[in-house]
Amino acid sequence: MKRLDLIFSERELDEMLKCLEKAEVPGYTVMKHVTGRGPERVVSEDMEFTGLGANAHVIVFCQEEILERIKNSVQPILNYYGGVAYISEANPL
Amino acid sequence: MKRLDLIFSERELDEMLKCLEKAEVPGYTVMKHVTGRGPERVVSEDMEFTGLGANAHVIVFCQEEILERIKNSVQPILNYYGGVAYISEANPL
Amino acid sequence: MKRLDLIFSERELDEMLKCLEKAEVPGYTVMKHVTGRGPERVVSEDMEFTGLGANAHVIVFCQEEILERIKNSVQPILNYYGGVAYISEANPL
Amino acid sequence: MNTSLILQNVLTPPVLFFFLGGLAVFLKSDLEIPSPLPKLFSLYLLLAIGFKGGLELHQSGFDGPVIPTILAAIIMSLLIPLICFFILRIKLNVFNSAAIAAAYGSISAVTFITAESFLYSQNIPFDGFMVAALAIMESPAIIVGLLLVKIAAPKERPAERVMKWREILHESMLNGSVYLLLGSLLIGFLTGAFNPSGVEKMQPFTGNLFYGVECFFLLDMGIVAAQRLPSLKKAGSFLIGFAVAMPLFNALIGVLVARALDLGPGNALLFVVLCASASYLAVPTAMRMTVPEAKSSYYISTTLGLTFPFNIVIGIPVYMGLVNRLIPATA
Amino acid sequence: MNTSLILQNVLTPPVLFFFLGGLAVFLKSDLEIPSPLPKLFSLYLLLAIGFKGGLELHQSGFDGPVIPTILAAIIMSLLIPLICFFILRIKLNVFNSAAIAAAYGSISAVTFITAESFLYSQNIPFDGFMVAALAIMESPAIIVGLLLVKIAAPKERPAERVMKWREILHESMLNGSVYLLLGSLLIGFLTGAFNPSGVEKMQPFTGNLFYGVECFFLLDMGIVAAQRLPSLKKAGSFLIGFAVAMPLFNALIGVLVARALDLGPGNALLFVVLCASASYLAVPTAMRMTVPEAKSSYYISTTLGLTFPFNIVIGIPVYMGLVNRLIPATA
Amino acid sequence: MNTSLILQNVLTPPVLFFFLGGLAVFLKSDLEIPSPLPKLFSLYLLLAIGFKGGLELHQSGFDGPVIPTILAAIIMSLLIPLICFFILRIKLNVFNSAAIAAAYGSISAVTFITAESFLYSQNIPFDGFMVAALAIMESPAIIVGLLLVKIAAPKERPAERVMKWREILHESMLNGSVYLLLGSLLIGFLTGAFNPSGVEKMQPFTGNLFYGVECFFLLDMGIVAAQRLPSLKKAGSFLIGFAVAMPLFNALIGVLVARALDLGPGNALLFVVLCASASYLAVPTAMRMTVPEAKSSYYISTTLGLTFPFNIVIGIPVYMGLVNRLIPATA
Ligand SMILES: Nc1ncnc2c1ncn2[C@@H]1O[C@H](COP(=O)(O)O)[C@@H](O)[C@H]1O
Ligand SMILES: Nc1ncnc2c1ncn2[C@@H]1O[C@H](COP(=O)(O)O)[C@@H](O)[C@H]1O
Ligand SMILES: Nc1ncnc2c1ncn2[C@@H]1O[C@H](COP(=O)(O)O)[C@@H](O)[C@H]1O
Ligand code: NA
Ligand code: NA
Ligand code: NA
Repeated sequence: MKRLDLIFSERELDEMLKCLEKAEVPGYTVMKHVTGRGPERVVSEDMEFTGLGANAHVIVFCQEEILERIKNSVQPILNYYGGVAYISEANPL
Repeated sequence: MKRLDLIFSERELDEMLKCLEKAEVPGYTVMKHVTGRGPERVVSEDMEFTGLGANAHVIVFCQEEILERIKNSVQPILNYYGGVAYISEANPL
Repeated sequence: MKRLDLIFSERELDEMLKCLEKAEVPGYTVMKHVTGRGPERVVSEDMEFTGLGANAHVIVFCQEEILERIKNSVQPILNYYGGVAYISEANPL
Repeated sequence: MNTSLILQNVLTPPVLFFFLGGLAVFLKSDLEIPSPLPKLFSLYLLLAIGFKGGLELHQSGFDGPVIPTILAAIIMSLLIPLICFFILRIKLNVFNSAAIAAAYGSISAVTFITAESFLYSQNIPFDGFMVAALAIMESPAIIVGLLLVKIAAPKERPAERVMKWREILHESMLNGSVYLLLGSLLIGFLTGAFNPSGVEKMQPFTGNLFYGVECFFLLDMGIVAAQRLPSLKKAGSFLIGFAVAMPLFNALIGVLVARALDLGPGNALLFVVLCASASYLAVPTAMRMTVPEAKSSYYISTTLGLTFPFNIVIGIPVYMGLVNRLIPATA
Repeated sequence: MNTSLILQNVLTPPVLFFFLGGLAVFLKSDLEIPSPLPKLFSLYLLLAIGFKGGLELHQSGFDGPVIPTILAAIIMSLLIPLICFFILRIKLNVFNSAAIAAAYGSISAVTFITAESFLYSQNIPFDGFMVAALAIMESPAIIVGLLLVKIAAPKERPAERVMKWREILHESMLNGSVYLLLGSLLIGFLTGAFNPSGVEKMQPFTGNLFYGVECFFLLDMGIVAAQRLPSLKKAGSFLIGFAVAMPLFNALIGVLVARALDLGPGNALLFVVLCASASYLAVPTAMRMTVPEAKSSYYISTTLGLTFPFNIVIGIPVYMGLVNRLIPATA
Repeated sequence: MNTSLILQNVLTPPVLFFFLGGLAVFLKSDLEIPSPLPKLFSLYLLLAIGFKGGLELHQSGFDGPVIPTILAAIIMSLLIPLICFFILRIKLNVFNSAAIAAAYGSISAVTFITAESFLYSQNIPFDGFMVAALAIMESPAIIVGLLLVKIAAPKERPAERVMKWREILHESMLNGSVYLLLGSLLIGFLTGAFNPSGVEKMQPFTGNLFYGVECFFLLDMGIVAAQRLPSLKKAGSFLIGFAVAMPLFNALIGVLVARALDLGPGNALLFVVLCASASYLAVPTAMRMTVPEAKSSYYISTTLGLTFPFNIVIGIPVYMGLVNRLIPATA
């Protein structure tokens, strides 16, 4: 099985989760209030109160074939708003 | 070495950590206030105040042989209360 | 590509990020308010208010060659203050 | 008459802020009160209700209607879950039925507070000892719920999950919100008895601030309740009907008991609200731990998504109408 | 005379706490107000400003200068972004220009509050209805900003990103902070009209506590503003100049409009502050969602890193001096 | 007599809430005050103590006992760590000894507040300038602790870790809680001097609310302290003994100095409490950064797990008894 790590701005979280649901992932895990730096932006904790929010880190454990579907819908969001997506191997305990 | 990711309800955290300690893990890392969706439940941030809590995400880096011990004690908890556990490869920097 | 997971006390976060920047990582993600147990210390949430803080979990996705540079600067900090660093495989979605 | 009472209730700040929160969800505003701020308000409200209740319990003493009312409250919180359980069993399994039954036998502190605010705005007096009834109704309902599971579903559970008395008592008495409420009640009582200067110094915090924090919390509760509605729809029409009809039925029993107890209209309304309200703090937490077989979305979406808003907005003035009709105002 | 006003402004608790926060960053103290505590203060301040404003709007009614002032405020929040846009286009692309322009057309509630505190300490009266102007100036500027993007940059955007009216209105009216402010204003108004006892019971929370929370929040704002300074330096001297000169220019237009409206010195100062201040809550959030092409560090570091401190510390007393000179005190 | 004082102290809301928190841990209740809410209370208390202290310092001026008391406080916070260090070296290494010594030389603001509340409830007057002593005792103890490491352990540290004066001063003066306390003290002083209307408007926040927030925070401190007890057991009987005997010893020195300073009983108690209490905010943070070789569980479990509860519950009334015996009430 695969593990997908998505990191992007919290403000796109709802849209992103809809993509995941459409791709019929078996489940997902969300960590909010995440900060970081990417090629374009620095996201820092002290700005959260403005509503700009922080990043979200979403983890999905799923079969490889689902990844294809996710890729098609998630990639445009990441390209437009920024954020990263990485895949690694993972197996159930 | 191996990396184990456990995701389950915060309310089982103490029980889970006891299992890990019994299996003599060298250490663990806990992220609370995690939300998500599994096959059965949606866990959302706005319900945290009720005391139902959110999920916890626990990471353990350990030798493969420890995983066997963890499996035996952790699996029943996950089966009964829900939650997921995945293993991947990881090596010290 | 590689994924690096760094876990250490929040109080060393600035120093650590400076090391990463020096090593010219393409980006990083920070999760604060993380707790855990290592060989030496238990870090628990209820002590955060004292200013001792919790742990930080930093994730870096980068090319292997950058890891070498990170290692040299990060290792001494981890040795002195505690904390762990693990590498695994990861590929862009 | 009732519609005028409903309007008077709706036009108070707490209910208006509740609407503002709910509306935010329907309009898809990104208004959000991030965790753990709602917990702060919730802890504050429990601490303040308990403390004030303890003070007033000290002032009123245990004479007159105090002991009978509290006893009646305990009986109601044992009885209501049983009734609910048998109704729910028509459609649901033992686990779900027991969990929801326990929630409806227990109480909602915020509904209680809102009823108090309503009485204030109507200039109807009531007694502080009613908070003792509030504090004491949480645990028995949990115990009944867990006993129902223990008795009715022993074979459906794996051996290691057989419920122990110790666990039942622990979950029912030491649940965070029950514990804080009871503890603050006791501290209020002791402070009233031994440290009058402390009473005065607590007043700006537990007294003056209360109404505003209540409004703020109800803003959040509006958001939370509205977000539960979709899963309520999934739960089906049986549970939707239950979540409205049951409070009304419980209120009716409540008002008859209040009449038998000879309570004044203010205390009677509070008693009725205790019967009619359902718990979304102590009971769900306890059930999640001890009856994980029950679907949490069932007991959360009914209590929080429908019964709570119903009571806050329509229930309280309707129950007041009921009290006015059935209880002579001279009591 | 202005230096004495500046000194009097600087020696009030809100401004002193703002300095304390900024200094903490420069001295590298580890003082920190962790998230989501600043959000708590920010939500509280919006709720309380709105509620108080609604109350006072109910008291004052819609006679006299109320409607003209609000209309003038709307016009200013449509006009200022246009002026800003054309100035910014000298150096910046459409997206960045539109986003920054929208921020300067909109308002900063905390700057407004600080101006109110300043008026209090100077014993200069002002009217509650100015809060309505505050609440109403947020949305138009956002709409203008988004329209500018829609008109000026249609070809630079991928097809699926063409902006729809629905989206523009949603972002401008239902943004969390705009929504809470407007909603609380309405609730304050309704409470004033229908529930006088509720007014009194809200006072300790929305009234008495206000000044202290303002100070606490400004402590955090000092930290946040100082942390934005490095990225302001990166943004270059054009934006640095803009962040100081634009508020002064907008204040000048504002004072002339206030004079035309025949506002008293208190209301005039508040009107000027609305024109001169720039938004760092509603607008950046809306822009982040709808114009992700704009660099957020640009509109954040200018509004929060420079214009906000400038207004809080020097702007308010300078504008007061301007008002005193241009508006006869008998108005 | 002392037992009656202890009882009177125990039956005040702050101490009762502290017990409630501790008991929650022993009974395994799931009551929890999630992070960062305790930080909110802690920041609030520091800000409010500082502000009020600054105000009263402005009123009292620097005449009479003010300067001598502050000087004596500084001397105590230099002396006590030295005594502690030599006692601790019997069993512990240089790093642990220095870190614990610094903690006991420094102060606990919440213990100080609880002592003030105790004096209030006993109707014993005291002066606001004691807060200045409180604020000023944090840094010297940290400096002594770091100097002890610098002097006593230069060879045990890697070359790049040799401590620099700059670092020592930074950690001792710019630590978040020290900085906020000193800063608020200064702001209080300036506000008292230049902005009397600001004083009045801060009062509901920094004054009236204080006692309630103190109680809420002590509820959390009860939980935190009780959770430290297991690691205290691991730390061994030497440290357990130290955590009770040292405060008593320091109190004894303190009362003699207070007598020499001719302080009244109220001020004397506060002075003694400053000597007897140990820091769990500023010092642990500073030590974690600069002396990571010291085991944090040692300095945390002693100060927070034992010395703090001991002082809050038993210490304060015992010290009061001591003061009453050794200092003539006419002072
Ligand atoms: N190489 C990376 N490793 C880890 N996290 C990253 C990396 N690049 C970007 N991120 C995360 O993705 C977020 C969005 O990046 P951006 O593409 O700059 O909008 C950043 O704030 C980081 O949290
Ligand atoms: N496939 C998955 N990928 C990532 N997280 C998951 C997945 N399935 C479940 N989870 C997490 O595990 C939690 C508990 O799942 P459940 O088994 O539904 O109780 C969920 O709330 C998610 O956070
Ligand atoms: N084997 C491990 N697996 C996961 N996390 C660990 C492990 N060892 C240490 N940690 C994390 O690293 C932090 C610092 O460890 P320490 O080396 O004890 O200072 C701990 O608090 C844990 O969060
Ligand atoms: Na009930
Ligand atoms: Na403006
Ligand atoms: Na001391």
